[in-house]
Amino acid sequence: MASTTVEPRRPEPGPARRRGFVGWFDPRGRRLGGYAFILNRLSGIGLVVYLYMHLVILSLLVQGPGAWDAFVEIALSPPVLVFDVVLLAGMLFHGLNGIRVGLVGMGLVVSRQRALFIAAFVVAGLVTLVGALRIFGGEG
Amino acid sequence: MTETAAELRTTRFVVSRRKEGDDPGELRYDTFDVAVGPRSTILDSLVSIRRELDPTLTFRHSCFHASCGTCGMRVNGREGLACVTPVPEGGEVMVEPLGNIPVVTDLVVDMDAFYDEFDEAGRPLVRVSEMIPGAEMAEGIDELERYEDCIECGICLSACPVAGSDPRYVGPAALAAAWRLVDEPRGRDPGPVLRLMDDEQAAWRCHLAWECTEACPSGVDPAAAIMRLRRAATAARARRLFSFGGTR
Amino acid sequence: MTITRLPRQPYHVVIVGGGGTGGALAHDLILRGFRVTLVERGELTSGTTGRHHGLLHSGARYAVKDRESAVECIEEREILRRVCPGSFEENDGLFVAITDEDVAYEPLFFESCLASGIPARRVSREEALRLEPNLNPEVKMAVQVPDATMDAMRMPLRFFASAKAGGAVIRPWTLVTELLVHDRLVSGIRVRDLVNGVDDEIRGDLVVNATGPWAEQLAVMAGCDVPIRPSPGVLLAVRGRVCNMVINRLHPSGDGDIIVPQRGLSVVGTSSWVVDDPDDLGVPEDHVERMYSEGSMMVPAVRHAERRAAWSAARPLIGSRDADTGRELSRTFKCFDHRETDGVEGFVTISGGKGTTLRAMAETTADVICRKVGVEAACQTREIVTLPHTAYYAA
Amino acid sequence: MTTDQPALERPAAGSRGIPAFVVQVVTGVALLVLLALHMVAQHFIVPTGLRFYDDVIAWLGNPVVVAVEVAFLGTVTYHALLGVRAILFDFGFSERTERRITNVLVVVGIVTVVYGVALLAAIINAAS
Repeated sequence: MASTTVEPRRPEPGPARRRGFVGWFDPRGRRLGGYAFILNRLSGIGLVVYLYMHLVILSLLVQGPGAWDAFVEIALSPPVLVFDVVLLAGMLFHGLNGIRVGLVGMGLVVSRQRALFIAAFVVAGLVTLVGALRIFGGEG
Repeated sequence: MTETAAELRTTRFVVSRRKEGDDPGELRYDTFDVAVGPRSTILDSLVSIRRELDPTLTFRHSCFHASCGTCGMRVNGREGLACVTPVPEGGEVMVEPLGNIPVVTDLVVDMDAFYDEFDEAGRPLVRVSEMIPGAEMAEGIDELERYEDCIECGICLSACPVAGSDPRYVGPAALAAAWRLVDEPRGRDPGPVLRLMDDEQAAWRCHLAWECTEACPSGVDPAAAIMRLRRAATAARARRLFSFGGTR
Repeated sequence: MTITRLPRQPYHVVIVGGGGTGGALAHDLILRGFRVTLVERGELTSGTTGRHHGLLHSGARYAVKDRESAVECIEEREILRRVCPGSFEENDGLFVAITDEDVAYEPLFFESCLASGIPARRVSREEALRLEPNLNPEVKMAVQVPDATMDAMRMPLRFFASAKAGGAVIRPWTLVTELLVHDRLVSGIRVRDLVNGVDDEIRGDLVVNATGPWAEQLAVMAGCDVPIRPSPGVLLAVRGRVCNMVINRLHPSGDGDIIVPQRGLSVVGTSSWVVDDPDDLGVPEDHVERMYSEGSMMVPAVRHAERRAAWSAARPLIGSRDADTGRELSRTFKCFDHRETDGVEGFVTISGGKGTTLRAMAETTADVICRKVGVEAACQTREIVTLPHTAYYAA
Repeated sequence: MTTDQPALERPAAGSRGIPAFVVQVVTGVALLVLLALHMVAQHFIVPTGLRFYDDVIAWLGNPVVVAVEVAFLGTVTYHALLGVRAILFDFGFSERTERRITNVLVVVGIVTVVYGVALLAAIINAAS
């Protein structure tokens, strides 16, 4: 009894559902580690931008006292001070979370990763608060 | 679910569909209204959709109790095993296939590539079972055994933001399997696997989002495994560096 | 033992049903030189096979009342350990006597085990509590038997992996809509491919009905009848590994008399009732409550353990129509050649049996098929080591 | 950038260079020290916190400070661009694209440091 040959057929799978880089920053459904990742990446990008802003501003020094002191005048205005606070927060978090990522990322204190993130977040927050008070409240 | 009629509530399910030949660019969803009981799981609802509303709805399942790993999917954007994920209260329920894994049909994903990476680790299926406090071993038993926690469901790969943007990344499951082999070789040589995973596309790609560990339904903690794998890899490099001749 | 492949035989066997039996049969037939196509409407092992509590049966539970099943189990257990190495937790099992009736039942149980070739060892109360500290302190004594734990999906998948590597065509997501029957000869199946929605026919020299509790639904399509009663049982998985050995209650089989450890879970089973449609099982809460109460008789920690899942699985039991609770039906398996039972050629049904006897069921069926088509081919699945389950996914 | 070899195609036994992450940790640790020096020194040692041009110039007169600033610039640039590279490498580009990214970032890094040092020198000279 001859029978039709059945060629082995594998269904052609469709593409994977990938969120792409947008998924890095999507806070929905994130848990602690996920927030750490988002904040670390955002603050990192922010600090790179600041690095070059900082270099550009420092270039004013070459043009002598006039340009620099004029800039400092602007730098003390409230909007720029707000920027400073944000910058402080970003730097503190990135640095402290960096310690977590550095340690845990090399396989040390791995079981403490949650606590380290919380500590980084809290300390960064507090110090930023203190910084903000000093920047806005007390002497310059 | 045998529930009295009073306890049933109608819930709207929005289920992702895909058949061979569909336009990959355009996602397709079907809506189903399903009677849901207090103890209904997503899998129960999908089974009743297939039985009563649409027999062509395809989804993977086998054990019904989070032990086989076939029914991983995204429910309202969050990874989980359908068999132990209760139907969320209130509002629509969006059911989609796992992310970062090719979709074959509807909620079924193609696990071949996942297993290619997984097999590189060659992790044994059975491990030493941690003793129940005070327990002794029965006569004739020289080692208490139990299955590895990882049920190969792919949920960690779906939850990983790095895998979400880069298909080359080996993924948390394979790395956790490699760590298990390094941690408990059971007669196999972990050296080659450690070198294999000591790579920019493997152990060193992780950015510690820890989403894989949070999503894992089986308590494997792949993120911690990746970190310990890195430490082992670094130690192995150091040994190779400082050993005589250095090329051992 | 190398595979001795016979010269390619022209016969093409179409297997309906992707459970353990279907997989083992595909593996056996490929080794005997047949061409095999297996179709499954869902994922492999998504029927009864996957919902199994995972006991690799020593047969002890059936030693007293179903000697045939008991002997089958202990033989198969040894073969499976050889052909599926590394797939089992081999921690043995304990039949624990809690009440005086249990103790009274023990001598008959112990003798029946030995008579069935099942190695059994009496264990004192003190030793039982040293082996499994979570046991009910009221335990009077226990009997150690070679029960083991298997993974209900991965172990059968090894057979699929080997069959596929041997050239079998495995087609999940393929629904059988009709059997091709022409004047009492079954020549193939009509299917709908759920991946592309295409209907097509798969012709074969012989169609095997390996659909477990759905056997009757398929047999009807060929005008045949099989006395298969779907007998569901409720199973409860709780969080926490309360024991390492399989814990059974030392009494005539009843409800909630087994606790099987699985990874970080403990599975308590089972109950039994009879239904007509294996797709409409339901999970009666009173049965779940019985799992908690009976389970905690053996291990009190079960009482307050967190419920991970409760589900039901339909056992395909062979027997007469009027069995109401399904327990007294025989647990062995049967292979029906429908030429003899219904005068329909080219159609064979294999059903009944248990998770542990998938290989033996396949061997019996393959023998029937060889006789039907006049092929001389010995079974090799007692020796050939199967591929790891992950090989099934190898591209 | 230390791992100048392209990410070796797996399964070649691992890339042989020091993993970029380890370099990031090393530079990160160095930054913690240098950043502290950079910040604390300026804002706490100098009473008015480098508000005025003359303070800045006086401050840069001290060779130790200049050395620290240059070291800081080099380290922070390295760390920053290695971070950018890690982010870009998460896009799953082809190996060829990634090699190009690495080369571009190396150039950007060098230009940044050179510009910084030149700027520093120019400021000091302009003031003297």
